[in-house]
Amino acid sequence: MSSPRDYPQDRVIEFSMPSRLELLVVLDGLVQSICSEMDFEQADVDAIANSVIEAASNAVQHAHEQNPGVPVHFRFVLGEDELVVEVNDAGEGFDIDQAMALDPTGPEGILKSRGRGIFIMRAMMDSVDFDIRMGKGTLVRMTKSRSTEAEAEA
Amino acid sequence: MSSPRDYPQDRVIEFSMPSRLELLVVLDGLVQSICSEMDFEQADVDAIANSVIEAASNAVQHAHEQNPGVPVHFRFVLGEDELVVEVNDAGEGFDIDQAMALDPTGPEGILKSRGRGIFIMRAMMDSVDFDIRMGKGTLVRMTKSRSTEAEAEA
Amino acid sequence: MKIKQEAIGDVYVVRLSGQLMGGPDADAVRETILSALNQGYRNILIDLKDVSWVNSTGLGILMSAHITATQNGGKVKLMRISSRIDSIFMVTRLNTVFQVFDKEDEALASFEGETSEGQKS
Amino acid sequence: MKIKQEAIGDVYVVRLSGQLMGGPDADAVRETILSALNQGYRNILIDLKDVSWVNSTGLGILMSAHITATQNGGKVKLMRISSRIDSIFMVTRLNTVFQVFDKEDEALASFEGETSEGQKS
Ligand SMILES: Nc1ncnc2c1ncn2[C@@H]1O[C@H](COP(=O)(O)OP(=O)(O)O)[C@@H](O)[C@H]1O
Ligand SMILES: Nc1ncnc2c1ncn2[C@@H]1O[C@H](COP(=O)(O)OP(=O)(O)O)[C@@H](O)[C@H]1O
Repeated sequence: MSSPRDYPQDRVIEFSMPSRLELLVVLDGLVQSICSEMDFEQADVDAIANSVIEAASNAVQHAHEQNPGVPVHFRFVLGEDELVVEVNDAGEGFDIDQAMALDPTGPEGILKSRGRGIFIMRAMMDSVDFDIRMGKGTLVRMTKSRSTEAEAEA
Repeated sequence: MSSPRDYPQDRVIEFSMPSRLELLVVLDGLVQSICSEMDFEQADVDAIANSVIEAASNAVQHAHEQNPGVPVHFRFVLGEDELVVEVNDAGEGFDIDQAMALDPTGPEGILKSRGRGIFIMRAMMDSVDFDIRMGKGTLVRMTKSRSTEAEAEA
Repeated sequence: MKIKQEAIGDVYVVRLSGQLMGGPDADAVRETILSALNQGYRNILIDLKDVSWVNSTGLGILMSAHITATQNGGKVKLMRISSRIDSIFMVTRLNTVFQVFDKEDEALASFEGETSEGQKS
Repeated sequence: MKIKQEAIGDVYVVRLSGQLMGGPDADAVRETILSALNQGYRNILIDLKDVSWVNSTGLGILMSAHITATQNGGKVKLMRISSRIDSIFMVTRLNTVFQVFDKEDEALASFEGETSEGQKS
């Protein structure tokens, strides 16, 4: 679990978008640009983009139920060797233990059509923390450091 | 001249970045993504990206003197057939008439190494308005509508 | 996302483009698969060449297609996935569920001899 | 932005990549041009193939290069600009200042017969 943090303003990019699935492609373009400016390897770029898209999909679909009037907020902290991404929604929050109870790669989980989002983030990023304030929204904070080898096989 | 406006929240993308020239490439990637999501023609995409980069360059270089601790704010309003872009800085403001006094395509202006930014925005966008609050920053509002033919030759 | 479909021999090829990420996409893919099954096709090949990325909801759509086809005696295979999609398949182990081919001719050929119980009606 | 340079016959070719947008870029390009002129080159060809975009400050850098070269009896030509850069050249009329070539061999050939007063020292 994590709590809000202060980052040096001169390294922070902020972004917000309406809760519309078709705008995830705009978010993806932004993430690609940030990662390429930071010289991440392509495998890492894919991992980061996939993970940010998962967190954003959850905010749009689960937290905001695709209500386009409610924005999803993002912060990208462009560190020397590390990217921090925060995805902030204004939903009701959820039970993270329950959400992660079923392994989506196990014999039962693999046949489900849902339940892979958080698993993907955790597999692809170096760290993923959830700050869930019940009734007040969720903050997902993910980090990926540049030196790390691609963890696609992890 | 123009004043702050309210736009429907479900069509507004917000973005802010530190005043660092090397981040203009991230901004460019975002603009490309927004324009392609909106199905602008390539000539229009170029015109919009060039113009947003000019407004942002002015904010970073003139308004904030490349102080990375001061962010530049952007709003993109994705209309049905039109994109509105607002670029907001926290600089001292400037004399727009003086800034536009010399035609950069005339015999004297063309030899200068500066003075083309605002001219480019005005040539490439459908409309460009400046809301200059002396001592409190500048808001540049630009629009481009999708139906318009590429105005590269304008 | 856009869907195009085409029968090549007894293989029903479904070509997707854009991003596969839920919303109306789910219904559209599901209906395409059902329509292929109703027409009697048992061999379904989904072409992901023009899909730049999928999210977990998109994976769910593919998984549903697999289950729907299997329940009706059919089979869904995939072809031409990007390295980005490949990485998400590895992580989620969907690479153990789907056969994935790099080339269309190999994918089409792979169905031969598998059609015994699911022949075109 | 990155700069590479190379002499091809009596043409000094300056290859830029990245974005041309001021800051330290201005000094770097200026020094490259001055160094070419000091070495006696009068024919300077700037290759923009790998420059995705320029802003007005970048145009100013090119304009300064033009002026510095002209003052020293030299000439700056450009080659391989993207359609995005071309559009900004049209709007600002810099297309009337610079000769721009699509192909390197045409650009190189264009300097022939122009070297009378600016021969390599
Ligand atoms: N930001 C969020 N707000 C509310 N609920 C969420 C959020 N993120 C995840 N959840 C809940 O956790 C569950 C598991 O999420 P996830 O692993 O991404 O898989 P999926 O989205 O496919 O269900 C979701 O079904 C949802 O109930
Ligand atoms: N956002 C701004 N804040 C302060 N001054 C500005 C801003 N935008 C433009 N200016 C002033 O207007 C002048 C002309 O701007 P422009 O046409 O973009 O050309 P250039 O940036 O090359 O000088 C600048 O030199 C600067 O003095």
